[in-house]
Amino acid sequence: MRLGLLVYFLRKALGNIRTNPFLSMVTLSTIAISMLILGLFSLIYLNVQQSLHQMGGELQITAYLQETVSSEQAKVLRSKVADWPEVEGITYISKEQALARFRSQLREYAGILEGLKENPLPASLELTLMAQYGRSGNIKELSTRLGRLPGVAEVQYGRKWMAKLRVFVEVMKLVGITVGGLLLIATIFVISNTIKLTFYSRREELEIMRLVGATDFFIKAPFLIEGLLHGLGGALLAAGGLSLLTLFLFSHLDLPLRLAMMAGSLPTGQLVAGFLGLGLLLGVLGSMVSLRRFLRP
Amino acid sequence: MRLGLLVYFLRKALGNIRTNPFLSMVTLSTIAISMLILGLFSLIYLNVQQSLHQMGGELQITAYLQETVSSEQAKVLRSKVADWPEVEGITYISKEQALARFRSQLREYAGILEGLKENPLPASLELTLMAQYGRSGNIKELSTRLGRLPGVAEVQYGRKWMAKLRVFVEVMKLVGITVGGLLLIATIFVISNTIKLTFYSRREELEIMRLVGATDFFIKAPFLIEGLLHGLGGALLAAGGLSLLTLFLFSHLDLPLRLAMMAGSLPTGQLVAGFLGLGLLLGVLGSMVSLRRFLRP
Amino acid sequence: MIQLYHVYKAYGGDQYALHDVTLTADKGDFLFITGPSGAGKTTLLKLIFCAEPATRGQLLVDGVNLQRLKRSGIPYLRRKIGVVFQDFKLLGERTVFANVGLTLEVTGRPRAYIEKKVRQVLRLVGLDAKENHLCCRLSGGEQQRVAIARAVAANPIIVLADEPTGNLDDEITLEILELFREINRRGTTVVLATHNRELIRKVPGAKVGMLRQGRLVAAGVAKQVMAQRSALEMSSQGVL
Amino acid sequence: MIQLYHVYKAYGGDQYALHDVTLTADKGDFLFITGPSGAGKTTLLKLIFCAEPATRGQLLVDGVNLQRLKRSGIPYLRRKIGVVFQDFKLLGERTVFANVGLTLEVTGRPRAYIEKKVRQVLRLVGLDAKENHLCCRLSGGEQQRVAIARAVAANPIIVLADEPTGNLDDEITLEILELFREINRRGTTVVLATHNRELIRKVPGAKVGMLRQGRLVAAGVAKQVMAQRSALEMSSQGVL
Ligand SMILES: Nc1ncnc2c1ncn2[C@@H]1O[C@H](COP(=O)(O)OP(=O)(O)OP(=O)(O)O)[C@@H](O)[C@H]1O
Ligand SMILES: Nc1ncnc2c1ncn2[C@@H]1O[C@H](COP(=O)(O)OP(=O)(O)OP(=O)(O)O)[C@@H](O)[C@H]1O
Ligand SMILES: [Mg+2]
Ligand SMILES: [Mg+2]
Repeated sequence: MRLGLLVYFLRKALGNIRTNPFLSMVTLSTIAISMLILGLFSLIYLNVQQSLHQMGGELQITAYLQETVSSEQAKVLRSKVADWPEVEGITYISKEQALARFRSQLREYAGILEGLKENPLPASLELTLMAQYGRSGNIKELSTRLGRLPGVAEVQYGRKWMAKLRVFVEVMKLVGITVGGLLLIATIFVISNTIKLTFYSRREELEIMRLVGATDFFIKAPFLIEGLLHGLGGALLAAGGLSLLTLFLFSHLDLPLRLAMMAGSLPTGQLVAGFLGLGLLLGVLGSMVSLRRFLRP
Repeated sequence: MRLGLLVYFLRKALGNIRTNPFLSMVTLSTIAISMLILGLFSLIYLNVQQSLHQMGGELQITAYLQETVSSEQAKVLRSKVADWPEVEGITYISKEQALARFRSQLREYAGILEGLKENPLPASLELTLMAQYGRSGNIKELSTRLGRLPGVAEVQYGRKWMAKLRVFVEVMKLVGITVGGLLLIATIFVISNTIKLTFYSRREELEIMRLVGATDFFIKAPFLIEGLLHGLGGALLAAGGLSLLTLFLFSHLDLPLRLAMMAGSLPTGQLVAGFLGLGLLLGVLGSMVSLRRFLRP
Repeated sequence: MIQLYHVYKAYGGDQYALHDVTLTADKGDFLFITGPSGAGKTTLLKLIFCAEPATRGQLLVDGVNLQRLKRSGIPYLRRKIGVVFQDFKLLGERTVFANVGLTLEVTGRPRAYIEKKVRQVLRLVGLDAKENHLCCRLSGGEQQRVAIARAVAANPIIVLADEPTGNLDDEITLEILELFREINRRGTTVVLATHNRELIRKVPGAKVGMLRQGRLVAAGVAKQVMAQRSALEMSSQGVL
Repeated sequence: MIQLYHVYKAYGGDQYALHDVTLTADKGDFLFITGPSGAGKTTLLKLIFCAEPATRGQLLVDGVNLQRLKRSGIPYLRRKIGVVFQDFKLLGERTVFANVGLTLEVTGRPRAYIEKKVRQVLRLVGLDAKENHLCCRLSGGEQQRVAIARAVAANPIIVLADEPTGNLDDEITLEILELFREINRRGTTVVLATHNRELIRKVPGAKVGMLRQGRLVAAGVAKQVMAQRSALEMSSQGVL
């Protein structure tokens, strides 16, 4: 396409926007608000997933070692298990460390320790799993494998609340993907509906263009550029709104919530770029599809 | 308003819908999809809140009793504390019960118990709180109050993960309310935009009506009824879609997830009625506001 | 019935579409408004049925002072006036019947009456066979006749017709003129804006107001004005 | 240039808007299409510039067989044809300049050329002063002239004008007719659909096709057809 033609189409598109400020405003704001909701949801979803991941990451498998295993042998075992693909982290807890932890963590049972002459707690290896292996089937299989290793006395996993949390994480994931997917579809649908309506109210103009001998390409091009501008503008507005909104929410949170959110992701340059891309796509594709409807013979 | 006139307006409205099936379809589907998203979100929010509530309900305060407190005295204490408004449930755990629980729950530390001659664990009262008193400020205050009671040796609450969960619940609440509120605003905005566009493309018709001597009321009434029908239809579609969707999701869930969801609420007659009401309101109010714009002199 | 006193109309700018127009049409009058393209004929009609407010001057229609008429009163004034718009202003996606019936519906006439009346006026304009056609599918002349039928359907006391025969052949034009004369004879005031001199010649007893660039350059009985005008043209041609 | 062989056109139903029409206009011809309202004049023009497909028969325009023309070829055919639509089909929210320039823009003419050419044709129709007005704010006659200007701006080899003077006074009508005759003299084929017999009488050498209920009831040179027609009318009046 010649540059002159491009400039011509761009000028036409701007002309269209100026001629129909109402239609432009509606399209722009619909795209903006739809994308704002979508963006807000994604951001929240990412944050929640991240916090859940952190909590879920604590789902540990503990392999208690036999009394006979020396700390050197334990370390060999550790490096062996660390190579398993499911394993995210692995820590060796010696008998002494176990006792110290018991003392600090289970203070209400501290009385128990008073009558002891020797340390009854075993050494252990504590494994955290990669998130994608966190399903209960995998964990069972893994713990069986762990139990078969020489030197491992017993394998433990999944306390009651952790299992519940796991279910909850699953539900959240499902919820997130369902709502997110539907939201995306709804956004595309609403935007395309809006664009269709704006073309509907301009169908006479489209018809007249055709009657005076304009090719379909010539008619479409300015409208596609218009759609592109609307999409870009809407995405920019949404990105701006999203940033403001998160900043506002952020500054109104209690400290712990704020820290929890810090762990997640705030809107970044990358996210904004992706947003603009999506807006652009929505604007152009929406216009393309809608135009076809009104350029049919 | 005379009944004849109402029938006339209704027939006009149906005529409008038949004349402009495209516009009706767009309005109807936009209302339906917007409300579907809104409904789905509300449903999920309710469910998640309920599950969180159940998990959060486990946030306990444990008051360890002095060795000198007899079980009768403990029971007096229990019934006293049970009357406090913040307290949802209260359980007396005797020394023996505590030991048994330790054995079963903390099996990895079972070795500790081997060398004991007498039970070092204290008796305790375990309190669960009403959800609305679950904020950390209240808990602190409550535990101070508990600690001052005669016979109470020590008060413990909020293990690490519980605190985290609590933060998470707060975040979820905030997220839910934010997203939900924005979703509602967006829905209203999108629906009103759509209705505005349909009137925009019919502005000539509105103008002609005025030119032949129709009063504003006479012009508006059929359009309002049309909006009402669209709103009602959209809400019905959304309610139907929502029911199908939840049924579908439900039948594709793992058992634990299904149970988790069972705990929450599925769409009920009440919810559907509320939905229809909201749809009706959106349709009529949206039309009313949009019409005003195009009936200005 | 219609009185204009020193009426001015400017659309935004400082150019007047109507400039100091004083004109009267009494009950039962047949008034032609004529003049070249852009003279202000349509503007004059628009003022009469409150589609535009006058910039200055006094307008009285059926005793109502339009400058003082409230917005809520406009529909009731318009029901007394049947208008044939120059661009027809039909609802293209509605049937001929629905379009013609519109003026009757807005006044709340019963359905049976509407059906009878609509069929009757459609017969008058020769479109009884097209009752159920969509207006956008009619020929130009057919649309114009629908517009005429709509204007007269509600038995208005004033009919304003803006170039109502521009798309009609001579034969139908005469029939339509006869239609206007007939309702005029029954007491309706008819104001007809046209370029067609033939039309004016056919109603020698009518009043004529001739506009040129917004000013009333001639007014009086048709016969006289047309004669005067011919003389004027001849003299102006002689000058050029 | 334009050839129709046994052309039929039905809009959906079984009634023909055109019924077995055979008609030719050679390069440089001036062809009037006349006939009463609803006779099929507009339909005939619509077939020529591919706004509607013929139901049956052969159409050739500038050597192109329209029955075989692909959708993608239609715009290029239309660029050779300037059309004055009966209902103008202007972009109301655009300026006069933008409307007239449209036909030049779609063929990719440079901006400077467009400006020059648009001003020139606007001068021809007497609207040079209204260049920057929005079309919806023009009077009926002014709009019609914009439509005429748009049709001739791109120097088409065929001009189709559908009742192009229905909203114009006698003086401007003559000027417009002169405009069409001028471009006709330069070799453009002009097809003019009209009710106005005066117009036809003014171009005695033109061809005339007379339609009635979709059938071509008379065709030939204007002078002869009009004479024949008068005779016909007299005899039919005598019969009635
Ligand atoms: N809405 C408007 N805004 C601005 N100017 C207008 C508007 N309507 C009409 N005009 C201008 O006012 C003048 C008179 O217009 P009007 O429509 O009254 O003419 P007319 O006598 O009806 O002409 P015609 O015979 O061509 O219909 C014209 O110059 C026109 O351009
Ligand atoms: N799109 C359409 N759908 C159905 N019928 C149509 C359509 N367009 C025209 N007709 C019918 O075809 C017949 C011829 O219409 P056409 O517009 O060709 O007439 P015309 O000669 O141009 O008349 P006029 O002088 O009134 O403009 C008319 O009876 C009309 O009702
Ligand atoms: Mg006019
Ligand atoms: Mg026609």
